[in-house]
Amino acid sequence: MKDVIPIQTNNTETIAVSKNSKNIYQQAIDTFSNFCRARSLFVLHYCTGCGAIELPPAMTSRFDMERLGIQPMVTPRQADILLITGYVSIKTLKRVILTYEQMQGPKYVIGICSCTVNGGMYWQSYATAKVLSEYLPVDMYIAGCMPRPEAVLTGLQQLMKKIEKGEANSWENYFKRYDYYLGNQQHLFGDTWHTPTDILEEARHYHLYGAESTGNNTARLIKYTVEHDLTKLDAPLREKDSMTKRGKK
Amino acid sequence: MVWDQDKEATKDNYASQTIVLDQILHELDTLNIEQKNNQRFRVDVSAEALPALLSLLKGRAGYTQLSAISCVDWEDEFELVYHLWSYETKVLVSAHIRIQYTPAVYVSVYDIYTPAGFFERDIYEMYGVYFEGSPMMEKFILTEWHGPAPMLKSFDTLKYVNDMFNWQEYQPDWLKEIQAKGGKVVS
Amino acid sequence: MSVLDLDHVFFLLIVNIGIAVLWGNRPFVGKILTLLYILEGLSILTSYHVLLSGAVLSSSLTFTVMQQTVQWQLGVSGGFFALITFMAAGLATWFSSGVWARSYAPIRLLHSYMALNVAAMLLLLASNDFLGLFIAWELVSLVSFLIIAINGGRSAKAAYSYILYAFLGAMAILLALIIIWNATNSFSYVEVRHHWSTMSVNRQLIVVLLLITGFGIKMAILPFHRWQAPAYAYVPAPVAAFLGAISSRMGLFALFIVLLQVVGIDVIQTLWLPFEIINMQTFLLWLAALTLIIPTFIALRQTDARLLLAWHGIGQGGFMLLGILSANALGTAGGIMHVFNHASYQAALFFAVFSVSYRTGTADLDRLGGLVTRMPISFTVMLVGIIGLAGLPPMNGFVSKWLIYKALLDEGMPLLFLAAVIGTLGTILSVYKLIHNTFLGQLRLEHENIKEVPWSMSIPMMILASIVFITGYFPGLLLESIAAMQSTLGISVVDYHLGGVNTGKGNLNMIVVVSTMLMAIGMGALIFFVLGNPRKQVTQWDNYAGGHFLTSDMRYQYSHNFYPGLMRVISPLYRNTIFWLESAIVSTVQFMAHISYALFMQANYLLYLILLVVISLLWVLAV
Amino acid sequence: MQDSLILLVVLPLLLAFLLPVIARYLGNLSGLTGSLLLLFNILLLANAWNSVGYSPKVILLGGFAAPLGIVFYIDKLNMLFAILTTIIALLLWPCRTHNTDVREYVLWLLLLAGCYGVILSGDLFNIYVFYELLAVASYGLVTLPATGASYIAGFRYLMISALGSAFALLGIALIYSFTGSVNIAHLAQIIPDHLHHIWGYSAALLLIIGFGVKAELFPVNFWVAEVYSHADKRVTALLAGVVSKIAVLIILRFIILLFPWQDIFNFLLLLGIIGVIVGEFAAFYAQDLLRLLAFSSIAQSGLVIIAFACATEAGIMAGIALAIHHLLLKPALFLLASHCDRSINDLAGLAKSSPWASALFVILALSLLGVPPLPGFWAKLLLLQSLMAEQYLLLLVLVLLATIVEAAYLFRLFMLFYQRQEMPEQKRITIQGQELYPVITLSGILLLGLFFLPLFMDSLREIAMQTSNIEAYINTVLGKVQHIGEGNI
Amino acid sequence: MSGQHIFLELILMPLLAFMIGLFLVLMMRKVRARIERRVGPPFLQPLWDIIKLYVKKMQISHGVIHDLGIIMLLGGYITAEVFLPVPGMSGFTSQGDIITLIYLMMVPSLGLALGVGQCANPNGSIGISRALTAMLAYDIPFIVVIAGACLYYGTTDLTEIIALQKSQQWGLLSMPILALAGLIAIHAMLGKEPFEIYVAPAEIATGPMVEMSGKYLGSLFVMQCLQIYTITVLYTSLFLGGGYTWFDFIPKLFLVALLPVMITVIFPRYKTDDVLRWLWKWPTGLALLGLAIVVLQG
Repeated sequence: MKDVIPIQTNNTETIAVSKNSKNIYQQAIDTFSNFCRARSLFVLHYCTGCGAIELPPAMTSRFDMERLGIQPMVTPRQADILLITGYVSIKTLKRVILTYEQMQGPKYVIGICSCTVNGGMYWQSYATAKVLSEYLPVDMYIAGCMPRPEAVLTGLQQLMKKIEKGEANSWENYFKRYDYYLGNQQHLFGDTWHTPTDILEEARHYHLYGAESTGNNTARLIKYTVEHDLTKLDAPLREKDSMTKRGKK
Repeated sequence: MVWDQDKEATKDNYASQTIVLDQILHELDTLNIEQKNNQRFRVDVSAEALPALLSLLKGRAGYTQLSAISCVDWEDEFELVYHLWSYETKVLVSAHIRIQYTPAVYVSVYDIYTPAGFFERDIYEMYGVYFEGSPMMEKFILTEWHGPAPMLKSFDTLKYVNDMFNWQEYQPDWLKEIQAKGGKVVS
Repeated sequence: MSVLDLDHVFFLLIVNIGIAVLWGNRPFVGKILTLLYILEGLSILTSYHVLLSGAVLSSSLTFTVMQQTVQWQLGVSGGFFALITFMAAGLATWFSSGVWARSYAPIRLLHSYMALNVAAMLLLLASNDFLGLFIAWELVSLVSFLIIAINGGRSAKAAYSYILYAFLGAMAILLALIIIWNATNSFSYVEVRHHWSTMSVNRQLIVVLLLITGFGIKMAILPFHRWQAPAYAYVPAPVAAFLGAISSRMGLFALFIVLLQVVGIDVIQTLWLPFEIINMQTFLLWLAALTLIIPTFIALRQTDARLLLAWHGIGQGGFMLLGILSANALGTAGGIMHVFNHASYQAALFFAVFSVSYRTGTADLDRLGGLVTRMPISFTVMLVGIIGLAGLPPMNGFVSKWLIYKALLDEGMPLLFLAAVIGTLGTILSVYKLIHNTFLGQLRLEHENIKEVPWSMSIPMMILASIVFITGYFPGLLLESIAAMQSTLGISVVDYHLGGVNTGKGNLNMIVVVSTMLMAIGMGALIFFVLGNPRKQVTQWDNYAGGHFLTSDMRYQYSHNFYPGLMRVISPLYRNTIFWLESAIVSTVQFMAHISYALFMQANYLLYLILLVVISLLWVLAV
Repeated sequence: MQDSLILLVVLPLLLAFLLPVIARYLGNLSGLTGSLLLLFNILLLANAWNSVGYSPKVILLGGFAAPLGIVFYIDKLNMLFAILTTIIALLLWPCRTHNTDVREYVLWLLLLAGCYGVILSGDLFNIYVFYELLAVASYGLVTLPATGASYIAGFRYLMISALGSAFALLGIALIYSFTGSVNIAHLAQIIPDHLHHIWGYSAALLLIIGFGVKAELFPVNFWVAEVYSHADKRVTALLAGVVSKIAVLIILRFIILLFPWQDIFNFLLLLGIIGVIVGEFAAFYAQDLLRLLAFSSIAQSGLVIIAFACATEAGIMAGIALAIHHLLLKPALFLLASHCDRSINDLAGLAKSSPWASALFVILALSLLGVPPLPGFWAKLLLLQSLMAEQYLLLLVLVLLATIVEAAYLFRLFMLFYQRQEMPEQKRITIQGQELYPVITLSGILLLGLFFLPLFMDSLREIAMQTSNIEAYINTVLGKVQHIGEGNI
Repeated sequence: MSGQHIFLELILMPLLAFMIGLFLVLMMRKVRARIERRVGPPFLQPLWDIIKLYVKKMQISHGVIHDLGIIMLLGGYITAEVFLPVPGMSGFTSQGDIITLIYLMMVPSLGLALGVGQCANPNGSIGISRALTAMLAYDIPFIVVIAGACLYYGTTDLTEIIALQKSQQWGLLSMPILALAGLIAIHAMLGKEPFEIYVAPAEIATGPMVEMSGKYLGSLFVMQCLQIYTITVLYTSLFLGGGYTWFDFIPKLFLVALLPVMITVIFPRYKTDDVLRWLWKWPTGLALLGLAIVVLQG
């Protein structure tokens, strides 16, 4: 078990929700739902890099994730955990962000392999994103240049403990501090970068609209959306080139 | 024994082929040939004569496959290496040419060898060498990259990475315990 | 209300025709005609209790020729069908009286032909002897030829092939009439039934076969079904709904009266086809079962919504015949009830399809999609319609299908039960393709600002949809008149109650079934909306596409060739043999015509004449 | 008073000869004299009708007794046909006001005289004489338009009917050589039992084929299509309507009175059904409207022949009904089609340019087809009933199939008439009002007949009964020898 | 049948169905795991999955018809539960017979089809077209089996069928071939492995469930439980003599559910046309043979 290096990311300090603000029934429901959330996790392993090969052995007879209540799922809609395994190139990061936004909260991101921690082996490559947590709120890092299945399972079990305690709500940060994330994304992909899911409107809908949700980055995006009238049905057609070739700084 | 007998067959037709190869190579005056071993030839040819050589090799000497085009950045000029392979003689001919650094432009051999289109595109993306006449001269891999050609020596990736990305502190709990006991990470 | 007899209805019909012909293209005339139709329907409804007790609405329209008194009077079965006709005609005219009329040039022709059609059909429903039946039958075929050919071009061709089939049928019926006349020298049903046994067995067989051919053509029974689909598909909306709902059921009414009342189902059971292969009833049942299956699976392949529905009309006609001929109280009740049910949801479906084509300009399933957000009313009507057509519980289609299935099982015909179920499954598959390709899936760019059809077109649709649901909820409303019909025809009567049917072996109470469904859906909604967290609606671009950014130039919709697996397995079965048969007959006729024309155009006719004379003289001398 | 009926034949002959003289004085109005004469004929027939009411009468020409003298036999059937002939002739009378040709009127009158003579005479040779008069008059009329086509048609008609007349004469000669008499009543006593051998058959065949030419019987009706499409439309109407029915009447007389043998009936049935089928199919293929109508009239007369061929009372009744229906209907159709002598496809959109004409055409064609409420249906119903009574199932089926083919080409016509697009300007056909009057009267008679249908049916049954009892015929002609002048009614 | 008694049964029957369904699904997953030499999910895993899905904070819907489809789905099966004969509770079994039940089981699939249609995802539409094709495939042998059974018992009312089986012998013993064909048809009806063409995760991203997230997916899991329960109860009441008491009823259900699972785990997935060809050849043949025997026995 030596090489299990679960690390605590720094920029995911959640704004601690004081426990006693809600009434007793609310608390009971929350604890029970966290209890269930911990026990049943659906994993979407987005095989971005080489770490994905560690997951099949985690699911089959030797390590058997199912006994922890974890099932592999095919589409982001049905998944709770997004496993980013291995280096994330800029092109793949766009798809990863789109997939992340298509997932339903409470959702968790686990960065397996050290490439997601600090760039790993490809640290000095111009094409890879070095720190995943700048673009997505990452719950758990499992370092190792391909951690063994035991490491993955331990990491998952630790995440389950966090969920049970109700602390694993870094997904809310994506809404609450959307400006920070958008800024980093625009830094990479250019100012007109956006995905079909309207994060701000969803933040308002789920009452996760914090102070930091909007800032100058989102302002630029909103101005762009209004200017190009993206609500119309044929917007994606007009945006066809801009989506893939975005990124002029 | 079958294997040897097969070897015998290739030996004598190898001989006849090399004769044809020699005749061709001697036809073009502005190139010098260097035989690496009995299956590798290195040919240095002038940039203008390359298409002629390629069509000759393809037409008469049975070099049906252009395996790859590689590019070397000598900072003052580019060197393009065309690796040609013949299935009969099993001999690899790599034709080396030198083209000027700026403007990094050369003629495409797409009409002789169609696979050249892919190799030329990669070189165009990675080194910025533009091949006229090739139908595939647009970004394919580095669609998100808008900076200079990344493989050039003039491009300093480390500097780009440092100012483009930032790093995160790597303070795992277990490392704290070891440091408490006096250990440290050997960098 | 005093008991209105048939003369009042005939008078109203004549007034109807008059108004339609004279002021057909005035804007308000559509509404007046609808009111008239509804008035006629009500007039029959008011005197309906008289009909239920077995009495008859008599009319003064009688004449005697060749010692035959031809008299027109409306029995309960005629009344039931008349109600359906007036419902279909009223709603069709209502549909065509509003904004739609301005978009359709020959509106005067449409109104007058519709009025003529209703009058002819009522004449047919009211006839109660063979001569009156035949006269009305010819009128109905002529008038429906007119209404089918209203759009010219494709529908004119379809109308021409229809009138040829209709004349084939008419001649078959006329031959049967003549044979009956020869045996019983009277045309009235009672006389014929009385003297029926005097005919020799194979003469009886010929008569029954001829009658089935004659009336079957109008009902599009299998060998004669090729004319109906294009005829009912390429006509304007109200005509398609009217024809689809009731026109081909006239053949069923005539067959129902002739086979069950005059010939009697027991006679049909005893009749054996030549060489004792199969008795007549089983032969007809299997013909009906094939008429159910083959058109339904042809409908499955159609890409034009109107053609799909028209082919389904043929299929469901087979289903009704299956019910009527099952010689079982439940079966006949199911068969007749299916006439009403099919009329209601077929008309609703045609209206829905045409309202889509009114707004988007096309009914081609490959060029539609995602209209549910823009045309919700048409969607709900089509949803109710397809549930009815597929025969699923809350709607009335299920009740009649249940009755027929139960009858087939009780009569011990499991293979027919299987054939019926295969037909229904085929229907479910093709109706889902219909609603999926038109309303569900990705909305097309050009349909972005499509609006719902105006009220004058959506109200009739909604009325029909509610009729489908209500008669599904309380089938007793229909079963009451069906039981009365069965008693007048002298066949075994179904014991019914408002909710459904109580047989000893497995009964159906639709009130319980549908209310449990509503309660269960309520519970489902409760679980779904209360327990789960509030939901958020997303646009059609926010969709899983394997990480690909959806752009609208590459259409992200699956609608063409909707059942590839099934089609690969069953496509060798589509050999359209009937099509080849039909074109073979046509070419023989043309060939013979050419020969006989050439015969007359002979140049040296005299030579042949003299030759003829010489030969005949030789023959005379030789003898 | 019935002796005055002889005037029916005499007056037209007299006027025919006087007409050239009258024409010099009256000029164009000479045509009117013809119509006046016809009016007088109608009056003559009208009062004769009720007098002959119950039992048939005989007129002895020149006072000679039956077997030798020439006899005119008057019964309901003959009177009916005579009246109808006069009515049709009156309606079709070519009363033009300008460029009249006196020869046309003369020929018309001769034709009429021939018709009356044939209908009324009870003597074999006498029938032949009037038949010849009829034939000659029709040759003249057919070739009147003086176009190349009408000459050819006329020539073909001449050749065939000449052949036919030769046959008829040979038949009469045969009979005369065997029986020594030409009076039908007298023959009716002798032939049925004595001549029931090969010679009798051949005589019968010869006579039927001979008189079949005008009756459009199958093998000898090759002239019909050409003549009807190229002759003047009024003449065609007369020929198709009246003359063919009179010829069929003669054949009816023969098979009832002279040759009541089953073989002859079968022969006639065969020819009739072939005529029907070939007529219908040819009409289906016909390219222009007039030929189409010609072939359909072949088919219709085939039907009449079939009806008469099953020589029961019901058969005769059906035959008469069909004959009357066709007699009234076909002239109307021919008049309507008088302007449409070009190919069918050019008629597309006729309804737009002449709506009334095409509407009338459709109604009359539907009645021809036998669509129920119209009179055609009742006639066909009678035919089918009579065929069924004789158990001729195959014939029944063939007749019905022929009707389907008939429906095919008629509805093809209707679709062409009511097509959406207008007829091109220069080929526009508009049928003016005044030509429509005869058509309107004819269709009026037909449609009014509907309302008196029961009455009409009963009177038809009486006529059929009267024609079918042979004894009445024989003893009226032979039994009470009664001279002209005594006039004991 | 007093009013409250009925109301109690209306609530109790679906609840019971759901619970038994949960354990049936658990049994399936446990057996699958054991055969794959894995530990298998904890005891109440299906329940946790459903609750987790229901309490997910973000619920994505594609429109009213998407929700209506899911509600119709739940409603359809809850109605079917009330008409199923269960020991001790009669519910409305007397008001509707086996044909009504077959059609009630089609309503949820239509509801699901509508919901998925509204999601506007071609993976879903392909899944639904395959599901309907599979329905056409397995319904033919199933209908022949039902026709044979009803013909043999002479009635289509389930309670009477159970009473008959109690007095005489089980359907399984009197019509073995029909029972076997029925079992294969049920296996296909459950949509498990060899016939799982419409939830083909590798090809069409779980077909109809591609856009189902949160409580929509939870409702689909609930439907799966109810579906397994309904089908197994239908089979037991037709061939295994229904339940005399709960103690012998539930083992029968588990036995009936167990056999298909055994086969499921071993088999890969058929292509769509192979499903059609196979189901129309072997189970239909068997069923027709059984039907012939029943008819000949008279």
